[in-house]
Amino acid sequence: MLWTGIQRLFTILAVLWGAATLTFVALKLIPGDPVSILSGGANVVDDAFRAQLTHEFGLDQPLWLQYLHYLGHALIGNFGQSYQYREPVIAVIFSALKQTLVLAVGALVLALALAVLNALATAGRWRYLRTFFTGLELCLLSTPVYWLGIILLSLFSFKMHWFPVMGNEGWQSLVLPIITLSLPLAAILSQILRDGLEEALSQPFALTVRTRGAGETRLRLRHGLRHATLAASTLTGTMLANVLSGSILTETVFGRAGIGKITLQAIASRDMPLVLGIVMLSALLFVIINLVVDAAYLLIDPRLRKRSS
Amino acid sequence: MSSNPLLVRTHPPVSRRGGNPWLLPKTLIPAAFVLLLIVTVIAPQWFTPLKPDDMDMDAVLSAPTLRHLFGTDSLGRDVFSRVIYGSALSLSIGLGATLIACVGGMALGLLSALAPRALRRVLVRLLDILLAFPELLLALLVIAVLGRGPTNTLIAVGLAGIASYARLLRSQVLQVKLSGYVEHSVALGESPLRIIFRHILPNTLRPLLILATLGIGQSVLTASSLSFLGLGVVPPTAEWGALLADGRDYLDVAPWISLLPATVVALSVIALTLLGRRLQTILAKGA
Amino acid sequence: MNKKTNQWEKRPLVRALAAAMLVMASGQIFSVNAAETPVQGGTLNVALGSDTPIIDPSITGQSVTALIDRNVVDSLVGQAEDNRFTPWLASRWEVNDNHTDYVFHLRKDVTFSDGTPLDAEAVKYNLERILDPKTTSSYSKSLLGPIKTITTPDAYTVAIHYDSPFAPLLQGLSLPYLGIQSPTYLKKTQNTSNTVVGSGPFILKSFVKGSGSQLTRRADYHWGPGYAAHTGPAYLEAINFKYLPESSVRLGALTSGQIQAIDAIPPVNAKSVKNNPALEVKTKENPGIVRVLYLNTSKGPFTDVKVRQAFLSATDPASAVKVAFFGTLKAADNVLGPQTQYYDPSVAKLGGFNLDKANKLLDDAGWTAKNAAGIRTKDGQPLTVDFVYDPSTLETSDVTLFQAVQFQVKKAGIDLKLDPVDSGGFADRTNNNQYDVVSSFYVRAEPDILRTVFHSSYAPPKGSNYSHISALDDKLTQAVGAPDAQRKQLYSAIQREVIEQAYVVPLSVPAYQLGISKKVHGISWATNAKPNFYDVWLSH
Amino acid sequence: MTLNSHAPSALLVVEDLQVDFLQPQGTVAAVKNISFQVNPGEIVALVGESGSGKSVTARTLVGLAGESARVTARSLSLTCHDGTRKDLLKQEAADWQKLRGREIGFVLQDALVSLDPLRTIGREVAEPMLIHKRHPRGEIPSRVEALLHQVGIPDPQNRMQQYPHELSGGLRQRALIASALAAGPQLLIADEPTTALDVTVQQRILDIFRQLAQAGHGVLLITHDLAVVAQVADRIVVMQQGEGVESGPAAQVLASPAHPYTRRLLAAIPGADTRGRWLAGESPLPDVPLTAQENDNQRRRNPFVSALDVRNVSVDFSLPNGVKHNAVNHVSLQLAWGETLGLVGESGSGKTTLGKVVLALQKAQHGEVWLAGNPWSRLREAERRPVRGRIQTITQDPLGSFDPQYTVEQIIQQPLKLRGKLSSSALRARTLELVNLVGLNVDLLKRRPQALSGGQRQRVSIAQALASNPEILVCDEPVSALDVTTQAQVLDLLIALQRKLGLAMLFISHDLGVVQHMSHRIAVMKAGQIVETGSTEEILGSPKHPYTQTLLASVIAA
Repeated sequence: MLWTGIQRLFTILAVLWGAATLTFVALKLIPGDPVSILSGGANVVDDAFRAQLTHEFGLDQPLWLQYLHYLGHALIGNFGQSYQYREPVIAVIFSALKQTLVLAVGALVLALALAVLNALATAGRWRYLRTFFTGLELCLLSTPVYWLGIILLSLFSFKMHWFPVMGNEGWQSLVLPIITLSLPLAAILSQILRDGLEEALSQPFALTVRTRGAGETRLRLRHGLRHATLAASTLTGTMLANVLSGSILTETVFGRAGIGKITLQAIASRDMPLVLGIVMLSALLFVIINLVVDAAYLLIDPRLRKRSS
Repeated sequence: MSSNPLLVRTHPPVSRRGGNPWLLPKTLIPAAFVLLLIVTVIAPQWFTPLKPDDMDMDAVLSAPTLRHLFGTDSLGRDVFSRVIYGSALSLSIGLGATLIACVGGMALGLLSALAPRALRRVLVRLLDILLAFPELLLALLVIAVLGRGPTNTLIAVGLAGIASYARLLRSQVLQVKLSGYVEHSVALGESPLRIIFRHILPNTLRPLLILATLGIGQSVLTASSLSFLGLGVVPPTAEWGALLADGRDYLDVAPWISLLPATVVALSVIALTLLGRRLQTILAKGA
Repeated sequence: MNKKTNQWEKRPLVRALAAAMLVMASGQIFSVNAAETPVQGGTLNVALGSDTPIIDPSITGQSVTALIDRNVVDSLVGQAEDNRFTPWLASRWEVNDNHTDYVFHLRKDVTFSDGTPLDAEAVKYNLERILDPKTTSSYSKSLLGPIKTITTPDAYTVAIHYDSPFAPLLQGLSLPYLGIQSPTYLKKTQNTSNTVVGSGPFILKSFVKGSGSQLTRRADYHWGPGYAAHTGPAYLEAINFKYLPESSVRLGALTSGQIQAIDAIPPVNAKSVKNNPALEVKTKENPGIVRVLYLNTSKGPFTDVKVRQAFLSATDPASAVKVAFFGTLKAADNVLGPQTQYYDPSVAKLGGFNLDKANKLLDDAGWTAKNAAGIRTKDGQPLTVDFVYDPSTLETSDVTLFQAVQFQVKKAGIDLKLDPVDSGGFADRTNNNQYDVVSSFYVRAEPDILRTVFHSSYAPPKGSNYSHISALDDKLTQAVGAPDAQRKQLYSAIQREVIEQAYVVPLSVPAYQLGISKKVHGISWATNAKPNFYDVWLSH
Repeated sequence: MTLNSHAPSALLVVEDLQVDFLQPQGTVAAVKNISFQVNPGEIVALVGESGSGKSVTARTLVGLAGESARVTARSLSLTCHDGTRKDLLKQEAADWQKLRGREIGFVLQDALVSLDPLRTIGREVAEPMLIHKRHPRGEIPSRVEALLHQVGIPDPQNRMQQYPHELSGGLRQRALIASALAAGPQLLIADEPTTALDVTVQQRILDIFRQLAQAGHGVLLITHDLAVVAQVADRIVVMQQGEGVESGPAAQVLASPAHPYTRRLLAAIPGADTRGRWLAGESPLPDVPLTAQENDNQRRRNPFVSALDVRNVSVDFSLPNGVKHNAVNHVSLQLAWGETLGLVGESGSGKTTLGKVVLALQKAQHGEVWLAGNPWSRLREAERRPVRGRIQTITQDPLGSFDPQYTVEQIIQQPLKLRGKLSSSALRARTLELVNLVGLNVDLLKRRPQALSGGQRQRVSIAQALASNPEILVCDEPVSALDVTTQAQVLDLLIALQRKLGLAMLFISHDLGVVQHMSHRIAVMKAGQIVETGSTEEILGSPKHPYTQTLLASVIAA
């Protein structure tokens, strides 16, 4: 038990180290002069100033030393100062993360709710409704996320004035971004859940449940849904990546400050420490989510639990 | 018992009507659309006499007419020609990116499942690391390293897709490796290489290829997302994502600039997806 | 409004008068439309198209920072729209004739919002902090010039001494970048990038990068700038600046009434905003360097003056600007904008669109052959020039403008290759001299801005001399500290030479465009073409 | 077909039941005019092979034949608890829900998949009670406990907390029966309730049905297994292709079957008494002279060494939780030339693992296998590969051992292509020869095995195995997935081929009847060990090991 724990930890560290190294190499390959970002858009930079900045951010050291420095600090959770924001990377990321988490969690919850309802309603019955919904899912998956956002925005905010367009304040400003981000997710999830549910409903146990006199609703809710969830949880990684990618686009469309926005800016302006911090964060998030999913698996599916006795 | 008599679907699968599954409307219509797209790639000039980059500064933002089917954009360029010429680029990017992702994914997936133990371990870790990057983030980083432009977009989207194909292929290979027929082939006396090339490869590649058909559409969308973020092709090149991105500022004065191209994009991706799914069903049933 | 702007543009000689009329005109609008007296209170919501990562004005050159901080920090002197200087934190000042000694006498009743009183030490601390390399201040530091010493003869007097003449100091001091912050706050704050404490009419309540800033009124404020329309506290209770980068979103927020003012109206929508009875558009032309293309004279085809001149003649800014900006901006015909001090209107006739002339010049320069794509060639090399730009610093219309120019010069056989890169890439390309063309504009009423753009010591990466010019060094250096009459003459000669030599191709005169609800009254302009909100009030 | 004039007390009356499925191609009749009745206290068996329509009949009785089913009958009625007779033809969806579970309990095959694997036994058993609101919620746990006790599950309180996969097959099946009984139905329909179970467990499950019938339940037992029928059924209905061909009291039908199909069915059951006769009636192979190759094979065999010598072999598996599982424990076996050694044992006894060790597909931690006097298991795979043709295998699941992309022809040629270069005509000739040998139609060569019947697939598998002229054939449960009549044909074929080619066979099966019929010698395996070996006569006549004795006792020939 302890041994597997240590192994897990080692794997996580290895993934994080790899992600950091890969990004470090990539960022050093990118042409660009961090000093021009550090100087904050000024049009005049003298040599003394350049030297001062270069020294302050350790850019005058040899690459391998910068790398070791970086890893050493990253290990104790210090990712250094952002070039653009002149603030600890951690602080920059966390203030943005709050915004993104609200959006991402909201979108996931909504997507899940929509998908569950859709799957429960249309799995293996009501052929015309089912065809309609599968068609709708296909359309949603074939439309770029950002385009969806723009359409929703011009329809519900500009034309009908139902929701504000403004950046980050109030629950109202969250409605459209959450819907935008959740619709494609809901479409994927619906497909998976429906497939899972249809698969579960064709299993012998579903026949058993029916022979007990259970109604369709009971069968789907009490029995089928858990099996469908199992099918869906294999795609958590993809979903997570979708949420992160989607939030970059959604945040751009709706002008929300969040990880997506910060990421774009950080990459564009060669904000090395920030990019590295974001990559580490997303890798860590990914690893953690995978662990959580594994645990959730055990919770849902007793067959995977080890016999304790 | 092996064919469990209890496995009765609640609604019996719609058995195919007599006749060739390739000739059903649900196969033919998307196939025809995709064919049309392919023709636009080869010979865009068949569809429009106008050049995508020619400006008519006196006919800026004009609404759709017979001459300009989709109207003109902010520089008086014909939107329809831009969509047509754009489809050539966008589809090439989609196809190229999927190709890179597939080939890379194949190499990484096969090696990480079949290579000698030590190498396999390293590759599995590498795969873990790659999977920890969201695709778009990876694509952004690649674009940052390589710079903008159609070829780089293609490479970025392709590289970003490798990991998921590799993971799929790896799990497929592992599954096939443990399958009864591989073990049986050992018992028949087939050599490992023969088993890899005669059984493992053919049986794992087919699902990969089906996925790739679906992947082309998604690659087109990812590439267009890059364009939307301002990291795609270089103006004045016509590309779908760039068209949509450029048009969004004119949504209330000249909605056709982006609405009509957006419809074309969505229809194309739908057609590609439908075709992919049909291939999947037809091939799964076994000819 | 629009008509007034146009008149003003057409008769630049009377621009000062026009500016004064403009102020009066806007005053008339509210006196006709709304209540006679300004109303106290209310929150003004402003949506901005660009953001700043840093709110401390001393360590950044971001214009958004200046816009927001104008309401939070006060300057030693104020500069009115007609470019005259007015008292502010300094009630009076003395400057010697050759611009080497400045003495400022401070008001004695000013406090910072944290309670610290303003005195000479505070000013000295602020300026010395900016000069200290550890502060990593760049733009602010450049505004101060080569200061030799800062002394405080008494508690409310500050003396600044230069060894060599430095005339632009007053204009620099009037900008928010040299606004005075509380020394108490500065001393105890390690990282100032997120906060600022000044003596201005508003207090920065919160600043969230990527989102916006919230400002609240300071009730005890009574030391407004001399150019302001009123004294005492600001009318507005609060100002919220929101960052909405998507122009359609910004516009939607304005038309739907969720926001009272937005900047950077997409040109295509300017007309519909103007036609909207509830809205109006206020435009302030930027002073300083206009939107130009810098032609790199140090390498490639543009080493040949004939090719540069051909490029200049092949470009038709008037029609390109018309297409890209729908008449909201004016085409430029000089390197400086008409609002800049010492702008020389006579330079306009030196340039101008002439395709025949362009073709002839190129023929003369030896670019006679043409390839299949219609591009001129010389010794087999196509006449392709690489235009490096960073789209994140541009509006969509700017890229449209570039594409129009690209189309125009192609008719003369020049292939202008658009090469968008990100900001890191832009720095890399310019620092390593890997470009033929770049574009930018700079907002500053003081013509000394020309020095950072054309003096050889400011070649990238040290500055913005993207054309790599050294021929103007003497004139520029001389002009920094010369008496006013001589400065005017020198800057005229410089403007003339820049266009004659075709170091740059002027395209458009950028302007700050503010779309506002008609409920907003009293907007005035700072000389950096940014709106002032001190006098603004909201009618109900 | 006799029409029973039903007693007024009958629980279930079925008269002239017809079930048609509407399909795009047209209507397919799955059940044609079947009639029977089930009285309280009676077990009625519905017997037939796959496709006979017995399962459709069972599901029609609970209204679950599917949306496309059209049900007609002269009479289809059920006596309910309140004494009323319900016409099952007139029930709406909601009415059916009231009947299912409450009036009719339904037990399916293999409780591992027929119980919801994600829910505890307790919740599964409680569900019908909750649906039909038979008991106050508080009483349910104690009711569930009592039910589990009633069906013979020891320690019900703990078992309730467990999940289906944590229980043995027998206990699971009991739990499934308990859940069918939970809402107190009078009629119980059991569809192949014992099929996946080991013989000894089968007995105990059948005991429960017997007890239930004694307690007054009416039981409709659907099965393909005549041995089961013989043990418990009071009356039998034999179905063939949707039609009831014969019905009557069990003893009468089994002892003197009237219909030829019933007779054929009964004759096809292998067992001790069928040794030495063709199960399907006649020799499957016309007398073909042995070819030179085959003679050569026989000449090469050295009579002084065993075909196969398994010496003290052990195999351990480490389970995921780190515990070592002793799958095969110090096993020694010899297989003589031309003989069949039957390896019999229950599931999990290690017989399949042993089969893989013999085929050198599984490494043994201890011991060694010798092939025809030469080292076999100790060789490196590359050394072994050229020799592999001498020992071939056929498995229970031929479909799983065929590459899904291959046609029948490609499958049969797979081993041929490994042995040097054969000209395409030679390849073709050899393929046809093999196809003829195993009695396959040549037209099937271009088909994929997915499109074949179970019997045809097994013939393909045999043809493939014979392609390399093996001397030894390891048959791992080769017929357990087949219907009785098909099984009879395949078994006949194997015996005929053995006689013709002189094959030595290791015949692995859980079915003692099949092993008895096939084997010259029998080895009984239990928990990884061979507990008894001997000639078939010895084992049958005087079993020494107690386990062998129980095994024999549970097999009662029809």
